[in-house]
Amino acid sequence: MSTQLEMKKISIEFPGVKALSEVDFSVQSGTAHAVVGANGAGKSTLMKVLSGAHAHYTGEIFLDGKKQDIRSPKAAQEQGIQIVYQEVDTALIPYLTVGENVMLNDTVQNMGKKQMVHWKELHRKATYILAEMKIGVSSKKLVRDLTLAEKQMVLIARAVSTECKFLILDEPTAPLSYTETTELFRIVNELKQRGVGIIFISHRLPEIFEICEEITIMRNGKSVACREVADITQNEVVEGMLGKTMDEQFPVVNAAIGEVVLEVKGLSDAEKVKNVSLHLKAGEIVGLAGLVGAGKTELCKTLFGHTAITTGEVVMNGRKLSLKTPHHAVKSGLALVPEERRKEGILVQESVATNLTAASIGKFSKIFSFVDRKAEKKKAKELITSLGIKTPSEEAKVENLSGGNQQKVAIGKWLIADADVYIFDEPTKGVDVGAKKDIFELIAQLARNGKAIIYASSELSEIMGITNRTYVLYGGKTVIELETSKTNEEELLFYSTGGK
Amino acid sequence: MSTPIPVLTQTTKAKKKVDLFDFFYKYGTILTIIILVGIFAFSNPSFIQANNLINILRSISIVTIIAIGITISLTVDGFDLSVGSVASLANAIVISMFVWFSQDTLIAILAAIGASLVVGALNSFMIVKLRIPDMLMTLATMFIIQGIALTYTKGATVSQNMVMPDGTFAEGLISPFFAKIGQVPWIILIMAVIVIATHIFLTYTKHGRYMYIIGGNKEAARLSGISVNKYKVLAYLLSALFAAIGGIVLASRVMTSEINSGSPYLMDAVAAAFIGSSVLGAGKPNAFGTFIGAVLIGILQNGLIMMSVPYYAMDIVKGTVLALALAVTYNKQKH
Amino acid sequence: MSTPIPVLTQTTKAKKKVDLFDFFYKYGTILTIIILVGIFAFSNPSFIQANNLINILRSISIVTIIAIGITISLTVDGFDLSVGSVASLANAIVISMFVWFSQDTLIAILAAIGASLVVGALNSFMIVKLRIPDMLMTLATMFIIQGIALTYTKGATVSQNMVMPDGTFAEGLISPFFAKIGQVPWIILIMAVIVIATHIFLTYTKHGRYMYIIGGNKEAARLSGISVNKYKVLAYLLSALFAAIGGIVLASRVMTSEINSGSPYLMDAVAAAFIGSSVLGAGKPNAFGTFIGAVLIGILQNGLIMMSVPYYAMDIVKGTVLALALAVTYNKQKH
Amino acid sequence: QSSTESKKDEKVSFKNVPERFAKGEGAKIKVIRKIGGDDHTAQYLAGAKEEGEALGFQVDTYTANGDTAKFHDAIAQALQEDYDGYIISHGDDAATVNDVQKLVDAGKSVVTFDSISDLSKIDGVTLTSQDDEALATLAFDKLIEEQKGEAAIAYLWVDGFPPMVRRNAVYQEKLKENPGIKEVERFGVASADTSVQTQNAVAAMLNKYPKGKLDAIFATWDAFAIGAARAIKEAGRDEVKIYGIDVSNADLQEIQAKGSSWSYTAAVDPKLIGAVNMRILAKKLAGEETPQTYDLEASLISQEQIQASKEAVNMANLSGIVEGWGVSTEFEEEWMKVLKDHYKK
Ligand SMILES: Nc1ncnc2c1ncn2[C@@H]1O[C@H](COP(=O)(O)OP(=O)(O)OP(=O)(O)O)[C@@H](O)[C@H]1O
Ligand SMILES: Nc1ncnc2c1ncn2[C@@H]1O[C@H](COP(=O)(O)OP(=O)(O)OP(=O)(O)O)[C@@H](O)[C@H]1O
Ligand SMILES: [Mg+2]
Ligand SMILES: [Mg+2]
Repeated sequence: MSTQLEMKKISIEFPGVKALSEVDFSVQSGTAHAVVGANGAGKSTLMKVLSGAHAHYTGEIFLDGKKQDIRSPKAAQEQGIQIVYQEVDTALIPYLTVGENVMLNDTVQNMGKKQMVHWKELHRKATYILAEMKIGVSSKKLVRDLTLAEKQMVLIARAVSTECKFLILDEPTAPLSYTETTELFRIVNELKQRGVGIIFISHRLPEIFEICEEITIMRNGKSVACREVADITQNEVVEGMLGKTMDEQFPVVNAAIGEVVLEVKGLSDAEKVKNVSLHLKAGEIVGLAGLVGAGKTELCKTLFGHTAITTGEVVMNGRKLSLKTPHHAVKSGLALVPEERRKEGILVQESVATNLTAASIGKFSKIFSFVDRKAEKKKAKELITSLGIKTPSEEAKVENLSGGNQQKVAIGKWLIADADVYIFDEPTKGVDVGAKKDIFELIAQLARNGKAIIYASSELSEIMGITNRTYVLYGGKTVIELETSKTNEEELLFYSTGGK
Repeated sequence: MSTPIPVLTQTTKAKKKVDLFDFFYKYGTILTIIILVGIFAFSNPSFIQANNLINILRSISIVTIIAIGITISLTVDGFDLSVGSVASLANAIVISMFVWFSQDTLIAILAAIGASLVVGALNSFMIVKLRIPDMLMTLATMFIIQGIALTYTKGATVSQNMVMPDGTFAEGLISPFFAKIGQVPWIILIMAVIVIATHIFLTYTKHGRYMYIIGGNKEAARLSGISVNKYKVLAYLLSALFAAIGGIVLASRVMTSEINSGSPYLMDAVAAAFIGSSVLGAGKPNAFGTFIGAVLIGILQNGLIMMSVPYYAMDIVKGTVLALALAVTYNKQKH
Repeated sequence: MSTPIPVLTQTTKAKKKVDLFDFFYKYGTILTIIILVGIFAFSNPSFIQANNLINILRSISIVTIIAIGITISLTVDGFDLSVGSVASLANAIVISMFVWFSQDTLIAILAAIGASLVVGALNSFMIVKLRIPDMLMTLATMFIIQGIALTYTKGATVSQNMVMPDGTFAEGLISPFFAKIGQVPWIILIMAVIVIATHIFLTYTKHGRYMYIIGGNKEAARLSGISVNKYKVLAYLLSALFAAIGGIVLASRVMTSEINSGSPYLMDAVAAAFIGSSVLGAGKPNAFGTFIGAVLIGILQNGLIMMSVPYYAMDIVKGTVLALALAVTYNKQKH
Repeated sequence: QSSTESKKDEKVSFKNVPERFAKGEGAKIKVIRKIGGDDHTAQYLAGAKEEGEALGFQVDTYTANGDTAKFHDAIAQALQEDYDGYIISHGDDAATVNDVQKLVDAGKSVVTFDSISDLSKIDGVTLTSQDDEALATLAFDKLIEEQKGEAAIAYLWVDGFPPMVRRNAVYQEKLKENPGIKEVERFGVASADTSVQTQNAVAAMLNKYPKGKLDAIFATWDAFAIGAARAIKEAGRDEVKIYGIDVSNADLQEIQAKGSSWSYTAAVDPKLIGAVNMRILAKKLAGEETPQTYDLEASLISQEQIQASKEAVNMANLSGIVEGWGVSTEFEEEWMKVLKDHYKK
């Protein structure tokens, strides 16, 4: 018994943007259907329409040929359509427990006339679901104490906790690394077996070829192609997304390697980072590889003065740095593009221009700290063009940009700041292949200008593609240092998973 | 692929430190209360006599009832500043029903509650439908209701045998049954019932949980199919209801209706609800915590009077203890 | 990246609708002011005489100055509830410096400002270092400072020739120069300078920009290398400073120090700052908006007296106009 | 401070001192006042405390700052604490009767000031009050006299407080008797910044009524009067005269200032009220006869008298200017003087 979900001629607009125009889309139960497209192509918007989050669209939605009027999340859920949103924080209640968050939809929809919450039962069920999906998080823990990856898993657990016929996963793998991704795919395959239709959005094209049967390619709010995955190549997908062909993703860096700029000696923090030593030369891109939870983010933040150093020291150009706060770090010439952009990287309520100059407003200030707004605006416009940030204007609020474009803004603000050492923590998360290429090119350009770069990522292919050298982190320690040209993904994975 | 996702593995040392912070965060307020009781009892043993404890409970009952209303508005991430004036209004209505219109207890109480629910409905309509921020809207309502209460009583105190504008005397009497409400043990029982009922409502019923979900993340609540607006309305109605009950109990206690009688309760009630948010590490507004917050304030008030602290220095001590309780509670996780 | 950005393709109709909402959002408060002025002037032409306009400006000046302080605390996502009591304290200190200690104007003013800055430092220390939530901390400080001000004056009004506790007279005189501060035009000029300076500071300097960034996302601000703590401290110091100036101007206006003289300004100042957040669609606290908010309140207050509205009904009108202004401002983008 | 030893030594000199105090034993007194935050309160409490301490009593004071329930809480609590006597001020609501009944039932002595008249039903309690009728009459009669029975006046008054209600009754009566006096405007709020609010309000009024349209202001409370006086000064309209009730240091300063339009104010010395209340309570403790009610006499203070003074006038030296002000030997028994001498350091 296979069910078909169809969306016909879906259009929607927001003030200033026509996000979708006459998009057709369909998916079969028991299969996985990929939706790809550049940042801002309208993937998330289309899925929000399907899940009832936007009521003001035009077009029709059919389930098995029967027209459904889906204008509210409730209506969608009644039809068995569940979604895991791209921005996990928008869907979680931080001060409640994991159990409550997992069972949220179940509580809302399946309580019926029952008035009282049965706490034991709730946690028992949640624990069961978590265990079944092999997610090692206690049901009693508060969600605000979870890592991003754990939060993502909680949301997936929530989606499958109720009767679910179609499950939309909007970039679920972005915060996940190898192991969790594999784990997620196991769950996806299991759900497919059970007859659930999966709609899968991702910027990591290989994943799509791994688990999806069909693919819809979107561009500029339109659906440009719908094909069997078996009949299409990665290059064709990229061409469809960008409307042009794309050659090699990683640039040839070709930077002159100079003196040692940064030296980290026996660095530890109170919790995660243990006795890390590394060094960094001008013009060099050094990778930090490791699985989720290996301590990459913690290490980056410790280097940036966000987390207190307990032992060890950081020496830059022969001078020992005092890294009491990020402010000191920035003064010393460090820059960090943090991992959780929404929480740490951008100011959602502010304009693109304000965001771009946030870290370097001093550069635009004249006598008495007055800000030269003309210069600021000009620089912002320059960056918007050079980074290809898709925004109506430099005055638009960052809140309304698509995820990938928000990430570009978060990176953009450091380009003005002109630091000596750049730390990138998963900078390509949620970024489309085209933009990814732009980001890599940016990083390469920084290296060519003699900057030293730390590149933390759990995407081993990126580590392989962009870095000169790599340290592998495991359990908060650097387990090995590798020349990128003399290693391969297998070796990186071997050390990342604790091999010796 | 059956290994669970690696989770945080902290060293035992860090854990202990965290636990100590955790302990203070959870028990800071309660600890403060215990220390205060100790100090006061030491300096004057009559402080912990049953009679005085009853005094304290009686003195906090109205604040607690009103603070419970604020707590409920806080659970949906709202904030009802109008509770003080609603209490004034309820006080004026209930007394005037007896004194001016010679109504019986039931009608007097129902009239007061009815009027307050209208205020709650107005608040929630403006907040939900016109999307006016909660604090702003209830600030406006606070002025309006204060004015209405004043206009209703023409700015005069309403009491038995009062002189009416036409020179005659008000003839109605306040029923002796009504007078009981404001007396021990009833006043304390009413408070206890409200605290316990609200605690159960918020913690164990789905409605209470929905409210917390809305308060934690409105967007997530909406996307889960919870009718956010319905529960916001409910929250403001309940908040107005409890403010009304507070006003009625006050009316019974003082047997008159003075102008703006409810407004002094706003500050204390807000403080109780805020302090309460951290009690037992809840991290969110909750009925039991609010009660504890009110107890802290009540003990301070009583103990300071008992220690004959000059009235003008009382605020210093009250503020300092509040600050200490906060410092103990929040001084954690400094990295 | 050569694909063109999707351009604006809206139907004109939708555009008009949006624009109308936008218009109200931006100009709602100002529109309300214009309508009010129209109504008042129509009912009594003397309302728009220069004299009365000066009256209005004079009457809002203290509220505005204090509200500017609150506005600054709001920009860093803080909230300073202690401004009222700081104003009381500054009032008490400045008058007592003259009356009790026969100091000159400069020393009197510096003493008041110095003491207020200590309060600001205390607030920011507790908030920044001990991580106590702003509202809670300043609530506690509010009580403490109120108590300190009361204790300092022993709960009495400080005035020239007052009787001292030892039975002697206070001999100091308030300098005639100081008395000027609270008189037209100086009182209005001081307000204007403060509003304009703060507006420039917040809008055009990098420090102001940093404060808004901190208010927008503290974590992102920190990771952008902004010293969040430094700016929070600055904000609370400025907020205390303006509260002190408000208290000093008040002192000069009334030439005495009454008990808790500053506390009534809290509510109106909060209202002004909140209303101000939406003026001209700023969407965030700003000095110019705060001034407009204070003007709205001042016009209401003055116009209602002119129309001989009974004082007890004044709050109704005040609240209703506030609600209307809010409704016009926020009733937008309902989809 | 005299130690217990020396007190015992002096016991002989305590001739004619009532037995209750003859052993050198003082008393614990609690003064509880409902309203607060104004100078009247400060002066009243200071008066009671000073007098009590002079008599060798321990005096604790409390004000509920207008919060009725807190006021009752404080009385209930004070009962637990074993004071010998209580002074209750401004207990103007019905529940005060119950409270005081409980105090009396527990065998305590109670004196009240400006409280609900039903208290007179309780035996042994003395009700004192300032004579509000007299205050209003003194001030308003002066207004009628000076304005020659023809005036457009603004009335500054607020409802809701018993003294205000009593003052208003006199005003309404007089208004009826004098048809030439026209009330053209009224205003009044009771808040923490009454004087400033009044100042702003009167400023608006003066604008509404240009020269010749407003002759005088009758202010039933000094907080109104001082606000009005400042507004008039700011507007330079000193032809508008103010007739007020109550007085404080700040008021005297205002009245004495050159060009002030505050012509008269009727008042009772609040400090004296506190002292007299304390004396009555002492008499009760001593087991002496006390009256059921007592009204403190009102005086009329004129600007002329005050401006005539060469030195700055305040509450302490006012007695040298206004006859009968601030001094009263009412209820001051010989034995009290003995006690005062004894406890004087
Ligand atoms: N609520 C909104 N208000 C205004 N514009 C919006 C809103 N939501 C989406 N948009 C706009 O619609 C377009 C499509 O955004 P959408 O989030 O669907 O992109 P996406 O394909 O999911 O991109 P990404 O890969 O970066 O997540 C973008 O230009 C975005 O700015
Ligand atoms: N804000 C936080 N709250 C609680 N625990 C945290 C927080 N940040 C990090 N951790 C803990 O520290 C561990 C290391 O996290 P970190 O983010 O440094 O790993 P990572 O290697 O960067 O992985 P990722 O790929 O997720 O970035 C995590 O497993 C998590 O348990
Ligand atoms: Mg998206
Ligand atoms: Mg990370």
